[in-house]
Amino acid sequence: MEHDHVEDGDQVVFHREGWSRVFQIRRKRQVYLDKTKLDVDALIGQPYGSTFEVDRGKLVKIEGPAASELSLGETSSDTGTDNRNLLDLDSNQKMSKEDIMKMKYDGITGQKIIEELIENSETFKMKTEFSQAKYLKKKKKKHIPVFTVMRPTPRLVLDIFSKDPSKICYLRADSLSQLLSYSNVMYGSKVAVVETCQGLVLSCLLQRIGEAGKIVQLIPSNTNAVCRQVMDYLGFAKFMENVYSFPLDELSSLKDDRSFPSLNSKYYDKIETNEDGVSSGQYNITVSNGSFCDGGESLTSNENAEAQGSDEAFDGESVAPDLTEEYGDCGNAETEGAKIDSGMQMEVKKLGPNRELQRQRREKRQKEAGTIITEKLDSLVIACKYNPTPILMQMLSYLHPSSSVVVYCQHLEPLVECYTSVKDNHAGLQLKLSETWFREYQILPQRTHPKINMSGTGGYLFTFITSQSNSESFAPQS
Amino acid sequence: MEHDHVEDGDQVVFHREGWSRVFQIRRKRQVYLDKTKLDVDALIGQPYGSTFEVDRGKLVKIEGPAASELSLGETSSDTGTDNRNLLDLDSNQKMSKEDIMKMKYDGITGQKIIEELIENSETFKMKTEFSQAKYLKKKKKKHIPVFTVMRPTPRLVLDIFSKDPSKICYLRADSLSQLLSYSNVMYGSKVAVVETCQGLVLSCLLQRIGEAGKIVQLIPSNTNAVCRQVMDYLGFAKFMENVYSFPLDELSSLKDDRSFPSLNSKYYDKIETNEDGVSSGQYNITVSNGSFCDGGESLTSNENAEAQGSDEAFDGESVAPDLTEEYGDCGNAETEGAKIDSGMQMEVKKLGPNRELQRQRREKRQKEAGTIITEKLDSLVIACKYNPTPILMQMLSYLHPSSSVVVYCQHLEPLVECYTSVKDNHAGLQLKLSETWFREYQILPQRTHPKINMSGTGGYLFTFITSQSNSESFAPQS
Amino acid sequence: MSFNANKHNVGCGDTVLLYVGYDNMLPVVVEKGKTHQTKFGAVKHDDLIGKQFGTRLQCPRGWIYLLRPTPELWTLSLPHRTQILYTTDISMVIFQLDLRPGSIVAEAGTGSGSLSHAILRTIAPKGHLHTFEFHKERSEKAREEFHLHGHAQCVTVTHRDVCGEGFQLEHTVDAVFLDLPKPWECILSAKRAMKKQGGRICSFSPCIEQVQRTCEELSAKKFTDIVTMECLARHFNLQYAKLQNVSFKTIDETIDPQAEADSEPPVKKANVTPSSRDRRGDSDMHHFTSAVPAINMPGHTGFLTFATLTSNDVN
Amino acid sequence: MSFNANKHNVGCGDTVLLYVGYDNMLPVVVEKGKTHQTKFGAVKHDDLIGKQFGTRLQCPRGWIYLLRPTPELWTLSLPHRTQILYTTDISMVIFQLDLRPGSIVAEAGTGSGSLSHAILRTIAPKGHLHTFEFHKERSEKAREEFHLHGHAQCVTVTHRDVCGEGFQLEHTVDAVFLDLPKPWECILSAKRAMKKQGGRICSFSPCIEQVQRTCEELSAKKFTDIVTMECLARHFNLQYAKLQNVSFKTIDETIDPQAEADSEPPVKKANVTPSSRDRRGDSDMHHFTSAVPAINMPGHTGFLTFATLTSNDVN
Repeated sequence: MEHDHVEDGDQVVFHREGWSRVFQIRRKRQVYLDKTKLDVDALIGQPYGSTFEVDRGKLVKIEGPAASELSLGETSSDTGTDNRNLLDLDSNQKMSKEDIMKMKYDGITGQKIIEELIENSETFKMKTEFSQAKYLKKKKKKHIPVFTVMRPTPRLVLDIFSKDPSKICYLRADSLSQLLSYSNVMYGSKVAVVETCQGLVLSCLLQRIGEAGKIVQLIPSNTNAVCRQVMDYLGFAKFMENVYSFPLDELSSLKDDRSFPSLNSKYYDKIETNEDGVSSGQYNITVSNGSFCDGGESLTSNENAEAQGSDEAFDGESVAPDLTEEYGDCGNAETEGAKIDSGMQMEVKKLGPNRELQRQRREKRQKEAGTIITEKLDSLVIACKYNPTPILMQMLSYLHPSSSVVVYCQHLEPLVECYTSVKDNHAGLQLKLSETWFREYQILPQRTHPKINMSGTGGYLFTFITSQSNSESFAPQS
Repeated sequence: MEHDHVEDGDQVVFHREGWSRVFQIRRKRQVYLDKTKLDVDALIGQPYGSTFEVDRGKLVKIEGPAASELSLGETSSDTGTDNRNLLDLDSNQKMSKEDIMKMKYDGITGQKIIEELIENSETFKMKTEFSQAKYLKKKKKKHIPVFTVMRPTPRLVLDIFSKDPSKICYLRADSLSQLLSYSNVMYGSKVAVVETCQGLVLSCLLQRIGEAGKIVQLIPSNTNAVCRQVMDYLGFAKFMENVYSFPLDELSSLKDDRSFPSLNSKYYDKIETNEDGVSSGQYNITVSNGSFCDGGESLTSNENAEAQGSDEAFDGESVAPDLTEEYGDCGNAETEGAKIDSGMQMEVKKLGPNRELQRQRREKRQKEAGTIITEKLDSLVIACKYNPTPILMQMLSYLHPSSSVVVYCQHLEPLVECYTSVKDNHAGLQLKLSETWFREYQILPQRTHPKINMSGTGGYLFTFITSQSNSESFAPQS
Repeated sequence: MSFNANKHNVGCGDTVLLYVGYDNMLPVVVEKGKTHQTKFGAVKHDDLIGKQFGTRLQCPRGWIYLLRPTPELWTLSLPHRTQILYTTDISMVIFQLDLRPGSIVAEAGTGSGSLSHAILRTIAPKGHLHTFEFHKERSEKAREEFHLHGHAQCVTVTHRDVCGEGFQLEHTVDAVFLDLPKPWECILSAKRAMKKQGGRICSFSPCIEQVQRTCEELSAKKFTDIVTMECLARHFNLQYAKLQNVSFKTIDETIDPQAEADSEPPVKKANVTPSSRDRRGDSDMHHFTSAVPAINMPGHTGFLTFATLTSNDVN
Repeated sequence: MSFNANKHNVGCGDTVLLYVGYDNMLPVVVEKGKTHQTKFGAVKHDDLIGKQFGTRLQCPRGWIYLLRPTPELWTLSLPHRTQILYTTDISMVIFQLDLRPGSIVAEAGTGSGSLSHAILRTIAPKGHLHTFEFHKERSEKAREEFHLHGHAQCVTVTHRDVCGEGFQLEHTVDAVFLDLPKPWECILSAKRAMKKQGGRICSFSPCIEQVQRTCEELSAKKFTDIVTMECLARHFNLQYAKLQNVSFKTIDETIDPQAEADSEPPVKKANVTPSSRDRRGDSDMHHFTSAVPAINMPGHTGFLTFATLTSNDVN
């Protein structure tokens, strides 16, 4: 099923270390990459794993050593012993910004530009080897846009949000990966999820249940929309029949047998056609840039934050515009000149023709979701901008005993509340409240050290195992 | 003033890596070290920095390489390549515990015991070099009680509490050192301190103000006693004239000019004799093992904790007895057979003869303390088991503008309150709330890595600079 | 079979965890007629059969819970045959290796099978784990365990030293995991094991020198995106904490002329206060719920190095 | 002189910090007749003279505060001539080197003087700092600064490469601090500089390979108690955070027969709810004060290696 070469319509990751962008590849399509308009036609038919350099809006395949290994000739062998004679002056570099811009405009390659920069630096040769390497790395990153074309995976997609982690509630690889572990979600699991992470958590869980499991995404009724952007990135449209939506508001109705007779979910599976994944598309349309948590600002600028209404808070923050530009063809940030054709947008069109049919389908899907819930779930995962405690406590009765529950939150305080509620209600075992220290290292000869910048927080996790509250006593042994 | 050799009456640190004990050295004295009774006579006249091995209750000076470098002969050159053929069995060691005990009783040195252990291990030679080194290190620590005799410093004294950090509110070297920095306490500073860290914070501050500064220790009236044990460890009795006590309860009285006329402190300095450090000795007598913060237990055993009255909480926790044994001659944990002669106890005796005179001195000292406070302070340091916010807010009016304030707490939550109060009252600038990640490394050839065990928390610091709340406007420039 | 998602009741031959307390679980294989001793008294296996996972059992001297084993709980309760990987690292490995149902994975060494169980959960039922262990007894124990836990179809346990003899796999796996003293010695063999489309590799090493040599070798063998990281779990304990509130006199009390007239020293007066207040119990206490980091935490487990082999660089 | 404890009012020649905002301070040397431009408008030096430190000044476009320089504030505002040490590391260095009033210290290199100021605060007025810098211009700038800040008596600034030429101090110091690319090259010279009673040494290095060589050399030169550590400050921002409360129907609402009769799809009904609730503003919000760790933090400054030279091992 998985092809080794990029095909028309594929979602493709442009990747270099710690940086990723996703684009859907279509013939004649142009995308924006780091403010450069780019023709992606050339990718079709190329094997995944190929490396490309951007050269005047064209993609040029690099054979041989990968981008990160690009050598810089003899220049770096000429080194000073230390920096004692260096003064920090702007005049050290004889080339001006204008010179560089002109070179780029003239189509000089980044490699060549860097060589020129070195040639025109008064101090480069006097710098220590260490300083030279640092200089080169900085310049390479700036002037040589090189990337490798990869098939999207959750790992690569996570990189996309590194510039604006608030979009995914500040989930980091370590917290997301532990969320997945502690949820114990596996092939065939029945899972309930509440997430406002652009569908990232949903997608990861979906990948793990395979075609045999079921996921019900619980959606607050008093929210306008949920975003599942990441589902598109990962090309998960085909799995949509395993994903259901259910309004949190209706949970209590499940306890009333009259309105929700216990349906045989298998019956519904048969009627359901493959395309009906669309039925939950209702929640798929509006992209929410909002970040409720971030409505809270540092105390210094607090008046500002308090003044915002909740609607405004939903409409996103100042960083959003920058970001959407980078997203290229994703969601509401369609690139100019490119045809509107993302998976999401197509669904909108499909929804149009027969509203009544869609409504019926939606209703049927929701009933099925209700059945999945009432027949009890194996796992519950919460990673959202809603207050988690009421949701958690509401959901506990729909979990098998010995099920796995994970609540992720950017803040510690709400999880303290969750912990206390579960503890006080004797609703779980192995309660764990934790955060993770995540650190990356630079491993280089004679220059090994932890990276200079690190993330101060990847959020907090509260995990536990559900338990039966009333014990079954059995006869002590004689 | 500082002698290079141990003298009768000196407070001396017995130190090895990460482990320290303080003893006062007196002729004919015996102390308990790791459950072994020990004659310390031999130390008198020895230079500081000397290393000793304990040999059947006697101290034997080691000349040449220091304890940590003790070589273990040829044994370690015989190594296996990996552990593939090792089974974890008790029978690998042919020597029994009884054999080892007998050797010790017979006065065999630790060095010899380890050699025997290696000889009798079936698996030692098959172990990798790495595993061998690990094994040796473990055995050395257990069987060779070697330590170096050092002059006490705050750094070494801190080690003493590593077994029971609750006694010093979980202060770690990193948090204590930052507390000292951010307090900006220096030669000649006037400082107010509230601490329940056995006098550790007080002592460190006292060391930094030299003979020119003044420290007022603020003492809650509804506490029975404060402990200044560490003052003795560091031999600070001679600096006592710079340390004042003042009851927090009386702070508000300072605002009433009638009861506290603004006295000229210099006048009082003249009358004050050198011995009058004793006047604050009242607070020096009772040693409090209590740890209020630890009255709070984990939720699991919470009923227990809640049941304790506050008096009980003050009387300390289960770990205290173990610890006091280690303290040797300090405070209430006097070793058996040793004469009761610590500095502290002597003060008690001096207090006896003329109670009225003492009372008068105390009153005078307290008046002076009041004057120091009303003439305004340069720094305020809080590191205690009391709720810090009310104390902090009460003290703000006694600080110069542009003074340094540090509040340390084992818990984050009380400092959030402090932060909010200071912010809301516009009482400070550069508000910083922080914790520190502190990590130690094993640096060994081919075996370099962060240490396997680390401290999860060293408490939290809130620091700021006081500011004038009403601005002086001045004419804008024309 | 009890690791399976669709299993909700205990059957004969199932591995169950008898939960005695936090982080304290006994793994038990249910067999007819057997009895197990716990600190709360004896548990008859016959009484467990047919019970729902999660059931609370009243034992003579306390409650225990019958838990379904998950790889995370298994990691906490498995018999240690070696140092093991814990869930924080395990999670990162699974995620960074891009594992999912259907993935083919090579692992060396098997050790106590802590990571293996998490890999198997993720790749089952159509994926496969080739796991290698140079210690014979350990490899046999692991094979037994995997069979008992219903993983027989998804795993091949091989007793072999991959450093000397290699994986002996030709372009069959999506990912390789190495937990070896000298991982650099089998990078080449790992590369050969990778599918033609390329894949991901991870090496776990406690010492930085091992990481340095491994990174050099990975780079020499054309692996890219070489990243080294460390992750440490920091657990919070919830405490009902209390701090003593100090007493401050109000101004009214302070200028009480009576006290002044008596020329009673302020200290004395202050000393009277505490006892009377203390008797009121906790009224002088500031109570709050505090999330306190555990005082002792693992400071280091190992460095995780990840790298990519792209289809370009497979040969 | 303004670093001094007993100085409370601004005088001519004093260095003051104009505090513009959090972590944003301008160091200014007060001179008669001069004017300084800030983002809130011009500040006349003449207006500063005689003012108390901590004074809030009303400028044309905002407030600024006149702060007394402390080594910590100086570290945040000093002119960078090199990478500098920050307060978390500095504090540890001072503490672990056992510094106190009267200590004699050797430091190489001086750099931007960030650590030097903290050392000088601690050892003044009777202690002494011998500080060495191989970069000529930097050593001159540092000397000027120390003089301006009233430290002239306590510090000797020498322009010299101690790696090549050594400290040239004979048994005079209590402690040595090294921040050099190749610290191992001057361990021997550092040892010679130590007092006969022995003392403490610290080396700060960013890379682990430097630490390894330094530790080896320290051990070879009979230093003991060699400990390597790292400390990182983690700052919390206080946020008035809010999380949306989701609505749950009460049972009464749910079984409302009217809604059932209409066979209105539940989804539709649900969609009506949010807008009406949103209009109520924050009533659906769960508010709390949250201490949130800064998203970006320094992940590494350097490794601090400390060791002891005992009197035994001086020669």
